[in-house]
Parts: sequence; structure tokens; C-alpha cells
Amino acid sequence: MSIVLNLLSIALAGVVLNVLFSKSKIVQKYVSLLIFAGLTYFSFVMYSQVGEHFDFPFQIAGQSIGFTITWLNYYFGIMITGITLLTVIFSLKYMEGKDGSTHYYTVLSLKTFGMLGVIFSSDLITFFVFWEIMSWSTFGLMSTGGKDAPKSAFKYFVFAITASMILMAGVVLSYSLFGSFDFAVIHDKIGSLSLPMTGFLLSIFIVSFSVESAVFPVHSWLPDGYSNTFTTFTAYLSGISTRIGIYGIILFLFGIFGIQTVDKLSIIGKINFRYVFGVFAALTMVVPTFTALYQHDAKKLIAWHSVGQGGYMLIGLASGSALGIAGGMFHVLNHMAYVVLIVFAIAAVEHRTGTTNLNKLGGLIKKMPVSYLALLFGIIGLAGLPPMNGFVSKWFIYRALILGGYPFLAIAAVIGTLGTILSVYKLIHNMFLGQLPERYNNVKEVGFSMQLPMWILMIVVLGLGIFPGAAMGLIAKIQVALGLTAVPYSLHGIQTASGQLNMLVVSAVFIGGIFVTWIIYLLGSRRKHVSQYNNYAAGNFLDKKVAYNFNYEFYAAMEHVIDPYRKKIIQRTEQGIAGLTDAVSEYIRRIYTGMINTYGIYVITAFIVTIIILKELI
Amino acid sequence: MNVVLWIIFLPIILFVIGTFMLGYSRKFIARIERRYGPPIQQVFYDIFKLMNKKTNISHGWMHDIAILMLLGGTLLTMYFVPVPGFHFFAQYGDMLVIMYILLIPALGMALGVGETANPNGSIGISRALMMLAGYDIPFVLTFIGFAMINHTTSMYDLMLAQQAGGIAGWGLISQPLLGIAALIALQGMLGEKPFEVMVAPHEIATGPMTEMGGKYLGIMMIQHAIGIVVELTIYINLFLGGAVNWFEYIVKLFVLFTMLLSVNAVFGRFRTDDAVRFMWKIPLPLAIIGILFIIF
Amino acid sequence: MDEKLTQRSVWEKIAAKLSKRSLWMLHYCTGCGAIELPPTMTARFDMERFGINPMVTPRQADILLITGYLSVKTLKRVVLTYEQMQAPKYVVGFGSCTINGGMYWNSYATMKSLDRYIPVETYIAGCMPRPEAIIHSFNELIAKIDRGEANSWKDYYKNYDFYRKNQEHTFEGPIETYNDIKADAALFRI
Amino acid sequence: MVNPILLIIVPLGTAFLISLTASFLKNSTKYLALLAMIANVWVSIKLLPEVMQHSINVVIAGVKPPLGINLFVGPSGAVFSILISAAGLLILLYSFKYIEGDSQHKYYTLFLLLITGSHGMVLTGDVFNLFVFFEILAISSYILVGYEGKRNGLEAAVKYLILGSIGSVLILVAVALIYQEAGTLNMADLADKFGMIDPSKRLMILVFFITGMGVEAAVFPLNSWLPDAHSSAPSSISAMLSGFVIEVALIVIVKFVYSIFAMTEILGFLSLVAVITLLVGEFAAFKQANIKRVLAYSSIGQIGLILFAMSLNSTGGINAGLMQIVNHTASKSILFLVAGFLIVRTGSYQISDYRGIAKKMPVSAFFFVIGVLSLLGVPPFFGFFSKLAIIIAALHTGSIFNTVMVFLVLLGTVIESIYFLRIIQVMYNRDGIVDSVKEAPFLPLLAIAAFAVVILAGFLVLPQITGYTGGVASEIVRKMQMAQVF
Amino acid sequence: MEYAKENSIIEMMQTEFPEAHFTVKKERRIEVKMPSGRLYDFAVRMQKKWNFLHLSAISCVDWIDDGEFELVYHFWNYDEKVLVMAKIRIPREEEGDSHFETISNLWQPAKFFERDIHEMFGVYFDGSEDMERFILTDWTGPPPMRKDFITREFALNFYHYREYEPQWLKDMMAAGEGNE
Repeated sequence: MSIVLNLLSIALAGVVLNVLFSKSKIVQKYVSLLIFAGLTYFSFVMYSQVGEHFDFPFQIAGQSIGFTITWLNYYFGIMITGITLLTVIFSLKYMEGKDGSTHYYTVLSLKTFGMLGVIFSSDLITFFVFWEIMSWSTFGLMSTGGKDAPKSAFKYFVFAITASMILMAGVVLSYSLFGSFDFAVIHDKIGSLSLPMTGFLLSIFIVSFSVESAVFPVHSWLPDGYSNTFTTFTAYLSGISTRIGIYGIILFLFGIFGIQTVDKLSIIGKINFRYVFGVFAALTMVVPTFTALYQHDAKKLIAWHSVGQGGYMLIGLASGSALGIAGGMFHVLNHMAYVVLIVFAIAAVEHRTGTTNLNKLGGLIKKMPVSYLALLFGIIGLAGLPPMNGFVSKWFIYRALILGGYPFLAIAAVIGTLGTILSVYKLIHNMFLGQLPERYNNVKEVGFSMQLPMWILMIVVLGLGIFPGAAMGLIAKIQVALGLTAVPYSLHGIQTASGQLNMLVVSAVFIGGIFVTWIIYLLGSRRKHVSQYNNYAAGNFLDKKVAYNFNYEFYAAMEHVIDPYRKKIIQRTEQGIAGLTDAVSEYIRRIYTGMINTYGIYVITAFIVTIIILKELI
Repeated sequence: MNVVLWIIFLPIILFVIGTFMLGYSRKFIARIERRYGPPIQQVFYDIFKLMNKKTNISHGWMHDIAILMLLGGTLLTMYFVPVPGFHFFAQYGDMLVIMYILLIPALGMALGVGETANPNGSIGISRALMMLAGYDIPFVLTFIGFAMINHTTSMYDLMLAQQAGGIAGWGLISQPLLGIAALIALQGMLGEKPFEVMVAPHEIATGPMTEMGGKYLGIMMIQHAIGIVVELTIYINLFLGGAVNWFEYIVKLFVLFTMLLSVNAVFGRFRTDDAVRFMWKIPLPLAIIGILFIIF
Repeated sequence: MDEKLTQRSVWEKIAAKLSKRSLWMLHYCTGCGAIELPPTMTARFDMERFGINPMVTPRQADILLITGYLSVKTLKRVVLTYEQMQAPKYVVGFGSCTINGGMYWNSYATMKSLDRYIPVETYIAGCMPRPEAIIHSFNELIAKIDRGEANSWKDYYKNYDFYRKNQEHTFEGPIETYNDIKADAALFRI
Repeated sequence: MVNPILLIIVPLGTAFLISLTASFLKNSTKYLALLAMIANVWVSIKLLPEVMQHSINVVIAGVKPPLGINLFVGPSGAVFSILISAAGLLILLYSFKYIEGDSQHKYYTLFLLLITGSHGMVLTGDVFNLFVFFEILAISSYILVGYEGKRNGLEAAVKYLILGSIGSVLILVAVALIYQEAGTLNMADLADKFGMIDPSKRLMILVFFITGMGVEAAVFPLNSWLPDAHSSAPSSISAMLSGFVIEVALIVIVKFVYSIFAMTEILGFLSLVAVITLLVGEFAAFKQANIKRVLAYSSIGQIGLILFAMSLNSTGGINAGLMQIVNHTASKSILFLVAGFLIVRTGSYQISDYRGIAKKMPVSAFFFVIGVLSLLGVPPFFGFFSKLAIIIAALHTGSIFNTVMVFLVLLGTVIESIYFLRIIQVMYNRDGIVDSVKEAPFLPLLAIAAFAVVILAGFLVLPQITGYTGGVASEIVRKMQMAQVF
Repeated sequence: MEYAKENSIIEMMQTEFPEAHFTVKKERRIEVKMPSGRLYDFAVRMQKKWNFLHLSAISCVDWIDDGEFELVYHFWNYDEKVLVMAKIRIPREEEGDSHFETISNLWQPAKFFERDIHEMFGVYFDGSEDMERFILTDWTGPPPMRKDFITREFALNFYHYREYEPQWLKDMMAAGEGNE
């Protein structure tokens, strides 16, 4: 059990050391690098201690609280520490010269401390305590790093505080229903609960986790929040921070409530709790990806996509079949790998050119080939095309939805994928392809410390694409631990009775096809490299001053088709609620008029009212 | 042993069939315009001339890799689509894999054309991707409908299920709505006239092919030839009961292609948003109603 | 185009026979001859029988058709388009204006003979030759390709200085077409 | 065994001593006050262990109850006296640097009178004696509110005076009725006889008492004086007012309702009033621009929360309420004390003028954040355990009414966190414009730090605290008997 | 009095411009000759006072013998439907540009008429925003519309004119078929 304590104490030490050394930037950088390397080492070594439990010395309300290690939180533990290490390596150079970098490292280690605490907690109290620490530290760092970062961080905070209050209600409600905070105890007693009450309790937990993992109706805080802060922090957030909400959903949906109890909550025939949750997940897939088409800032576009991809994970879990749940969990890992890769590439471009505005960039492939390659691997993964890992988990999810008999959820997934392909191509085209503007002529590729995380993630994205078996082993163990049927897997794909996926063969044939084409290519005579100004422009001479790019409003036609359906319902409801609270508070403030005679009337009316009411009561 | 033979000769056979079909299409359209039209083997000449060009303009390493991805992706799809007598790879990947592999050539071309830094190319690619979003949704919906009926996503099993029922078993006959929706979507997938906005010569100088010349354009034409055959074979396997022998297969290919060509020869060219609206207003509802029939 | 053609290898003969059947024409309507093109393409004269198709961009075209007079401004663009085309490329001078200035023989604004600026394969005389003449000249061109004599494009690389001097003499100064002709000459070992 | 009467006599005596010696001691009178407070703290700490076993009954001037005046010191009395004297001491330390000017001695005399009044109300066993101490408390707080002599200070003091006097008149009537009906003024005796009084008379006593004490306890309709009084009083005073003066009034109501009148059926009404107070307090604070008014409204909100916890008719509820009182005293005092020096340094009450002040006053800003976090109930701080206890107690009753009330309480917390966060964001804003500002002096920071220690170290000593508050809760719930007094 | 309308207009203008010489060329056509200095004031009155809103063209005539350029300004009145041609003479410089003042601040199209005249005749209009060449962009020769510019001789030298005697034409002429 010492591993979890080591993890948490190292993370806490990270916070303390960062505060102490906040004056000298260099010491702080290497201290946090050391801390996170240690964290990663311990989280990988932890597989030997799965299953252990540890209790805190003191109790709260008479219940013992503590940590436990299961395969699920081992899986998430690796992801958290791995991504944090890569983010810190990347931000060694990225954060130089930016003000607020001391703040950045301190809060990053505090946030990791919170997240590790959340996933290793074995009862609701520790879960809630570390959940609060996590959401407060996210708010802390999200409010620095950009000019309108505080405003968007404030919006995030309002959602987060509401979610944690709902969670607190859920924690205490379950305590009063089951008499204990511990997950295992709740899991045993869950059967005894009446159906409507289980439904109510489950929806409380699911709603509070959906706010954190940005499910459709409550997702509007994510795009602004993630895109206005430091880009490396955006990578960290969209990579793993929102997936803690998914962890919570997996833990409660399958770990504590169990698939049987959830299936009992059916309204009419097929329409059960999972189907309703699937519909929300479907909306989360479709709406954000088509909003991403409109964005002309790279970070906002990717933030909208991390909302969309969250929908894939949720719909995988909502499908309920072993394949679907495996697909959902695997997609968490895949998404983390390729979205962090993409945001690192965007950060590299921002580091060199100073802007992420898609209308101003272009042609950077000539100057930054490694970042281009990183972005290419990332977008192929994000779009879910075969050689990369995104395809494998999407394939699981599709099969689960189709064979599970949810055609319209499958169609939502297809629409989501197409939306992703469109907006993802716009990202790589506007940034790396097209004419290189004059002002970026002397842009150089990023240094080694920023390239290393990119190379590692590229290997992960391609490796998992061709050999998904590497991660499927862990996921199968999780499914068994959660009491679900595991998916029969092999190193290069899966073999089920009704169909087989062999990614090795697919990639091999693809390489074969490329080889044949290479031979045909060599048949022709030698290629002649020409500069970008030697281009067909209906006879006109191209010169350096005229920007001869097609970046602005890349999908104008699609926007014409979609515009009538974009009613901005979400923004209007939010303004409505905000307006309502303002109006109510304005009205109530007016009660305290400041004139003494009104106060006198208040006292007398209160006196009379008390008499009337108490007369009945006594 | 014959698997290896099939692997070597299948691309050549399909290339020849595809190129003759393209030659036939140009003659067919010429005949409609009351002129003789080029000889059947015209496309061979074109491809040969392009491969024989002395200068081949390339704008960067991505331009070349994109060409490899383009044809490589189509060959990959070709191997996974079952053809009479050869379905060795079908067991390793089902229709979902095929649906995604179809997108690799599109992405490869998009990256290559992006690298050529010509706005005509970029406009062409953005139109092509919008069209893709337009026609792909109904097409996949029809496939999902079939997969739900037979509880399998493997194209080869779907084909066998249809052949079991004889003519009545064909997809087009048993599920007419899905068949028609897929036919209209196929028109878009092949880039035939009403949905040909991405290569409009007059507006954007043949869109993606603006900067492609010499052997690059040659390989693109090879890919176009094989691609047409592969996409038609997908439709045949799903809706026309696949083919048992090669004669039936070629007849079905040409009949289906002639139907599409006749539509192509008559229609003008949709604007991009009209094309996408058309695709989402006609075939998509058809497919959805088809699926509703299947469910209830 | 005067020295004796070197002995062509068998492969080049076959290649010539096959590639002569597919010539793509750059639909670049510079002068009044452009109106003669549609009839040659459509039903009545149908040049597609010979495998000749109208193409839009110089990258894909083999034939550059200069239909009629060329003012100095258009000549500048024609030179750029010619350099953007991919070898082997054939220029067809269309109408008497490209031969010796034709009707505008004494105008200060139009160039008088095309082959001073870009090497020309075949000329078609006539003040706007009819489609039959165009088809005839195309067949003439195909026969030349078949015989392997259509090598005027090499001439542009061989005596590039001559063309360059004429071009700079006509235009205000050197034009930047981002094409390194000298390097290309080395590429084709001319 | 130290005699609890000292808790009242020492501050009273020193108050008069200060006013006498003011002429020649000039500014050093504050050290006398310091001595008195230290003595008080020492006495209350000594009292606590004894009182936990059995409550002490002290007879004054030899006359035995039910006629004579007696002090009845139960666990609630002891705990509250510690609270009052500790908070008073720290606020006194704070006001050393905060209150300047030659009329200091007036401030310290009234300060000590306020302490005497609150000690008296908590310890007394006699109803009339309760009224007397209530008067001392009220009058000294009226004057202290208007101490700064500015226009809005005086106006607020007058308003507080009028409402306060209405309240005290109501209490006086209640005491008179009690004496007329029950014939006795001793609480324990009253508890035994209260059952025999006919219902309509009991109703009148109850209503008069609750409304009267409610004015001072800042329950919803009666608390209209609080925002003006707290915002225009000197910060140290407003810290004391919302720190423990309101809580004292509240605990008196609760003690009377549970142990003396034993009318537990009106608790439903009380919890409803409590939640209304909470929501009104939170929503009113939502749009405030003046920092002192925000803190005043948030005090109303917290009072609603405490009253809701207390009116759950279970020892767990009262225990949670008491923990919340401790938390509120500590964190609200921090906020008011920090706000004090914010106003002194920047010279303005408007929150928007504190942009980027965290760079110039890092320590006080940090304490402000801790105060806010604890008030909201964010885990590592003491506020979390008290709020958790409240919600557990509420949900344990299992009634649908309470579950709905819990959700309203949580909504209140959300509103509260939003407006507090807005203040923090302004303070930590990057492009700060405030440059001529210095950090607060050392002594006040020391006082604030002491309060912060209570919050930060709260969960370490959690078992002990819950032990004491548990004792108080059980004492309040049990009906007071005459036997206990002898 | 067959030209009543035109004469009434002339009287109206004659009072303000006594030194100008007005003649009615034909129905709805009035010709004005005036010294070049007075033109700008005339143009201002035409636009502001006499409602001649439309400046249809500025043309230039090269009187090489008199050594002068003649600038003709064509003003139209929509209501009266009358054209007034104001003619002025400016001295003709052999080398370099001869100068005159611009009226482009009154009429927008004047910018282009003046640019064209500058390109073709070499008259530089002071005060005009843009006197660049826009038709003969690559032109290196003298202004071509001047009388002393012999196009034929220029064309032959500049473009190296050559006769076209192709072999087939010679054979055909020899066979006598060419000229029946």
C-alpha cells in the first residue's frame, strides 16, 4: 500500500517545493520534472500491488476512509502520470519567459495530487475531498495564461461548483441511505434500494460527473476555458482532466451500481437509463464537432473536439455490451494520446509563430516538418482512420452500437466522425499546408525538449493502432474486475465469433499498396521541385506580398447548410439563467430599502405572521 | 498458392477493367452528344502519356507521399472488397474497416493538394470533403440497416446472405428504400456529374488536380480507374447480390455504370451547399425510413 | 529544328506511337481565334476522336494554342504559362497574326512573330482558320510526334538566351517566373 | 474551582476602571483591556473541563433561587464563553493598530461592556437577568456601530437603535408575562411550570420572546438593520457583531425553545424561516459592490444555515450547528478584519478598486482566500466538516421537506461561492493598478493568523471539538429541571 | 430663332465668361473656345451652377504644326439634353511632358481620362492622384498617339518584322494556282 502513499506524498512534495523555490525558475523546472518522473515510475510499478486497501488514521462521522488500488484506477493512474510527465517535459521550454510559470508548476502538481487522490479513493468522502482539490486547482490555473482567461475560468467555476454541490448531496444521500461511505459496502447494499430511489441517486452522480466531462447540455464551459489558458495546460486538460469525469461514470455505472441494477431502470421496453444516457452522448458527439467547423482558432477547434470525443467514450459505455464498454475505455487512452499530440503541435506552432489564428497561418510544413508529422499522426488518430489507434476503439464502438440494435446512435457516431474529418483537415491545412506567408520565413523547428514528447506520443498512437492488444489486456482485466464479460483479444486485434479485426493485416496490406505505388512512381521520370510561387494562377505572376491562401471560411458552403439549424439554444438558456439570478438578487436587494419606517413594518408583520402560524402548530 | 496469384494479378485485372470502363464512359457520353468520341483504349493512351512526361512538378515531400497514400489506400480497399473467387482478406476486416479505408485516399489527396499551395486545389478539397460529408451519411446508414438484419458487419457474409435468396434476396429488391438511397449516394461517391463540383474545370481549374501533372496525374487516373471499380463492387456486393463468376460480375459492373453515366450525361452541376442539401433531403430520409421498416 | 534527328530507340518509337494518341490542349484563348475552338471540339468536327481534350491548367496540357494576336501584356503571361507547362510541350501558332503580325502588322502594341519569344511547333495560316484547318494541323502535329520530329520544346532550352533577350527587349525588364531554365536544361541533358 | 461570575465582573470592572483612568493614562488604556480579556480567556478555559461533568450553579448575593439571581453554567455556557473571550481577545489585539485617535478609551470601555453583555446572556440562569445583559449588549453595540462618527455610521446606529429597542421591549413584555403566569423568573423553575400555563398565554410568551430575540439574532424579516450596521461600523466591531453577538442571541432562542419552553413542534417553522434567511442573505449579497455589505449579507446567510441546522430537532443537528458557529466566527472574523485594512489602505469600499491588490498585500489576500474557502465548506478546511455534518443531520431525518431544504442550502452555497470568487478574482487580477498600497501591520496579521489556525488545524483536533459540541447539544436537548439547579 | 434653347444657354454663360467664344455647332451641340487659364472656373460653374453633371470625356488633339495640344472637355446636361465642348489650347513640349491642371477633384472619371491622355500624348495633369500607365504597361517607346510618332517604322524595328514566304506558298505561286 505504500505505493499510493508515495504517489500522493510526492505530488504534495511537488506543490511544497514549487512554492518554496518559486523565486528561481530553473530549480522549479527541474524539481517538477523530477517529481513527475518519480510519479510515473511509481504508477507503472504499481501493478504488483493491485487489490490492496489503506485506511486513514482518523474517521469522519464514524466511517473509516482510505485508498484502494484496482485495475481501473491503475489504468487511469498510468495515463495521468504519463501525460503529466510529457506535459512538463514539453513545457520546460514552452513556459520560459511567460509570466505565471511559477504558478503553473505549483498548480500542475496540486492538480495531479487531486486527480491521483480521486482515482485511488475507496470511499465517497476521500473521493469528494480530492475532487474539490482538483476542481479548485483547475480553476486556479485556468484563470491565468490568456487575456480573457479569468472570464472563461469563472464560467468553468460556476459549472464546477454546482457539480460538486450536487456530488456532495449525492455523497451524503448515499451515506444516509446505506449508512457508510465505502464503495464496497454501497455496492453490496445497492440491491436493497427501491427503483425510483436508485434512479434518483444514480442520476445525481451521473449529472455531476457529466458536468466535469462536458456532456452535451453542460459542455459550454469547456471550449472557452480550455482555449484561453496556456496551450500546454490545454493539452493536459483535454487529454486527461475531463476524463476523470469518465472515470467517475465508469466507477459508479459499473463498479458501484453494477450493470444489472442499471438495466433494471427501464422506462418503456428498450428505452432504459443507458439509452437516455446514450442519446445525450450522441448529442455530445454531433453538435460540438459541427461547431468546431466554425472556429478559426486552433485551440478552440481542438477544445470542441475533445468535447465531441468525450461523446464517443460515453456512447461506448452506454451501449452496455462488452465490446462497447471495452471500446469506450480504450477510447479514453487513444483520445488522450492523439489529442495531446495535436495540442503539442499547436503549442509548437504558437511557440514559434506566436499565434494560433487559423486565418493567419499557412505553409509551415516547409519550416516545421516534425510538428507537421505530429499533427498528421494526431489528426489521423482523431478522425479514426485505420493505421492509427483512434480507428480501433471507434470500430469497437460502432460494432457494439450496430449489433446492439441502436441504429440511430450509430448514425450519430458516423455524423460525428465526418464532422471530425472535415474540421480536422481544416486544422492541418490552415496551419501547415498552403502558401507560407512572408513573415514566417525564418521560423525554425522547435527544440529537442519539445520534440521528444511528440515522438513518444507518435509511437504510442501508431503502436496502439497496429497492436491494440497491448492495451486490451489491461482493459480485459478491468472488465473482469467490474464484473463484465471481457472481450477476447489478441496482440493485433480481436477475434470474436461474429467477426474479426486484424489491424496488423490491414497495416501490412496498406504498406504493400504503398510499395506497389512507389514502384509505379519510379517508372516516371525524375521529379522537379518547384517553389511555392511557381503556381498556376490563370497566368498571373505570384509575388511575396499577396497572401495567395484559401484559409478564411474554409467550409462556407457547409456553414450555409447548417446555419438554419444552429439555434444556439445552449447560449440562450445560459443567458436566461444568469439573467434570472441577477433579477432575483436585484429584487431581493431592494427589500433592504434603508428607510427605517419600512423596517418597522417588517418587524410588525413578522410578529403577526409568527402568531398566526404558531397558533396552528401548538 | 492461388491466393498469391490473386494478390499479384487482382490490381492489374481491376485496372484494366476500370480503364476500359472509363474509355467506355467517354465514348458513351460522346455518343449522347452525337459525335464519335475517342477510341475505347483512349484512357490507356492518356495514362501512358502522363507516365511518360519528362517534367513532373512536385511541391514538396508531402506531395509525393500523398500520391503513395492515394493509390496505396485504394489498393488496400481493393484487397478487402470481396471479388468473385477471391475473398481471402475479407475475414480480417469487415464493412466498417472498408468504410474507413475509403477515406484514406481522400485524405491522402487532400494533404498532397494542400502541399501544392494552390488555392484552387484547397477550394476543390474543401468542396470534396463537404461532398463526402453529404453522401457518406446515407451510404453508411444503408449499410447499418443491412448489418442489423443479418447481425453481422462482414461484407462477405452479407453477400452470401443475399445469394442464398436468389434474385429476390438482392438488397435492392428486399429493401428497395435502402437500395435507392445508396444508389443516389453512390452517384456522389463516384463524383459523377450532378455531384462533380469538386473538379469543376471552369470555376476552380479542375480543383485538386490543378497542380498535378505528369506521373502524379497518371497515378491519380490509375487510382480513379481502380476506385470506380471498387466502389461499384461495394454497391454490387451489398445490393445486387455480389457475383458468383466473372462474367456476371462484369455485366453487373457495366449495367450499373451505364445507369450512373446516363444520369451524369444529362445533369448539370450542383453547387456544393445545394448538393449537400440534396444529399441530406432525399437519400437520408429514405434510408431512415428504410431502417424504421427494419426495426418495427 | 535543323540538325538530323538522332537514332531513336525502339522504346522511344513505341512511346511516340502511344503518346501521340493523347494530346491535351490548353484552352488558353488569347485572341479572336478562340471562337473557332468550340466547333472543332463538339459534334461536327469532334477533335476528341484524335484524343485531343481541352485542359485548363498548363501542368496538364501538351499543346499550347496561341489563337490570334498577342499584345505585349498577354505575351508576358503566355511566356509564364509556357514555362509552367510540362515537357514535351508543343506550341501551335493559330492564324496569321502569330506568323507575321497579320492584320495588326503595323500596330505598336502587338508582337509580330511568335517564334521569337517561344519555340512554335506548327503554324496555321489564315485569318482565323476554319476547324478543318485546325484538325488538319493537329493531324500534322500527331504525324510529327510519330516521326519524332516534334522537339521544338528542346529548342527553348538550347538557345534560351536568344528567347530571353527578345523577351527582355519587349518587356520593361526581366520577368520572374521562378523557373530555372538552365537547371532544367541540365536535367534533360540538352 | 474558579467562580464563573468572574467572567462578567472582570470586564465590567475594567470597563469602569478605563473610563476613570482615561484622563491620565491616555492611550495606554488598551493594555488594561488586554489584561481583562486575558483573564477572561484563562477563566473560561479553566471552567470547561469541570463543566463537562456537571453544570455549576452560582448563587449571587446569597439569595437562593427562585428568588435570587443565579448563574447556571452548563457546557453551552462554557463553550460559548471560550468562543466569546477568545474572539474578543484577538479582535482587541487587532484594534490596537486599527483604532487610533484620542477617544480610544471610549472604544475600549464599550468593547468590554459588549463582552460583559454577551458573557452574561450565555451564563445567566434567570430570565430577567438575561434581559438586563441583553440591554447592556444592545446599547454598547449601538454606540460602537456609530463610533466612527461619519454620517452613514450614525444613521445606521440610529436605525439599529430603533429596531433594537423594539426587540428589547418585546422581550421585556415576554419576561413580564412569564413572571405573571409562572410566578418565577428562574429558568429552571420556569421550565417545570411552563407546561401548566394555558396554551394561549404560552403562545403569547413564545411569540414575544422569539420575535424580540429574533431582532438581535438577525432572522429574516427582523434583520434589516444588519446590513447598514455591519457595513458602516468599524471593521473590528462588525467582526465582533457577526462573529459572536448574533450567535449568542441565536443560541439563547434555541436554548429556550428546546430546554425551557420544550415546544419542539415549532421547529418546522423555524427551519423554514432559517432557509428563507439563507436564500435572502445569499441573493442579496450577489449584486453587492461594497465589500462590507457583501460580508454583512453573507453573515445573514450563514445565520440562516446555522438556524436551519439547529432546528432539525436532533442532537446531530445542533452539534453541526455549533460547529458551523465556530467556523463562522473564525472565518467571518478573518474576512472582516482583512476587509478592514483593505479599506484603510485603498481608502475605498468598492470591490472594483481592489484590482490586483494581492501583489501588494499578499498575506492578507491569502488569509482572505482561506476565510472564503472555509466559509464555503471546501474540504481541507474546517468549514467542510461542519457543512458535511449539517447535511448529514438534515438528510438523516429522512423527510422529503428536509431533502428539498438541503438542495436549497446547496444552491445558497453555490451563489455564495460565486460572489466570493468574483472578489478573489478581482484581487488576484494580473494587471493590477494599485501601487501605493502597503501590507497591513504585523499585529493585526497576527490576530488574523490566529483565527486562520483555528480553521486550518480544525480537522486535526476534530474529535475533541465534536466531543465538546456534542456535550452542549445533549444539554440543550434535555428539558431543564429544577433538580439540576441544586 | 431655330436654336432658342442653345442661345439662351450661351447668353447665360457669356455673361460670366466674356472672353469665351460660343458657337452652336448644330441642334443641342455648343462649342466653346476659351483661354486655358479660365477652364477650371468654367468647369466649377458647369457642375455646380448650370447643372452640367456629366463629364463624358476629355480628348486631346495634337496640332503639331501650331506646336499645341488641344484639350476638349465634353459636358452633358441631363435636363436640357445639351452637350457643351470646351476647347482649350496648351503648349506642346517636344521632349518630356507638357503640363496642365487636373479637374479630377470635381469629377471622378476625369482621373482615367487624364491618365489615358498622359499615356498616349504625354500631357501631365498636375494635382492628379495617379499618373501611372495602365494600358501600355510594358511600353518603352514615346507616347504613341503623337503625330510625330510613326507607328509603321516603330513596329518594323521594335518587333523585327519579317516577310512570310513559306515553301508551300512559293510552290503554289509557281504552279500559278494562287491568284485566279
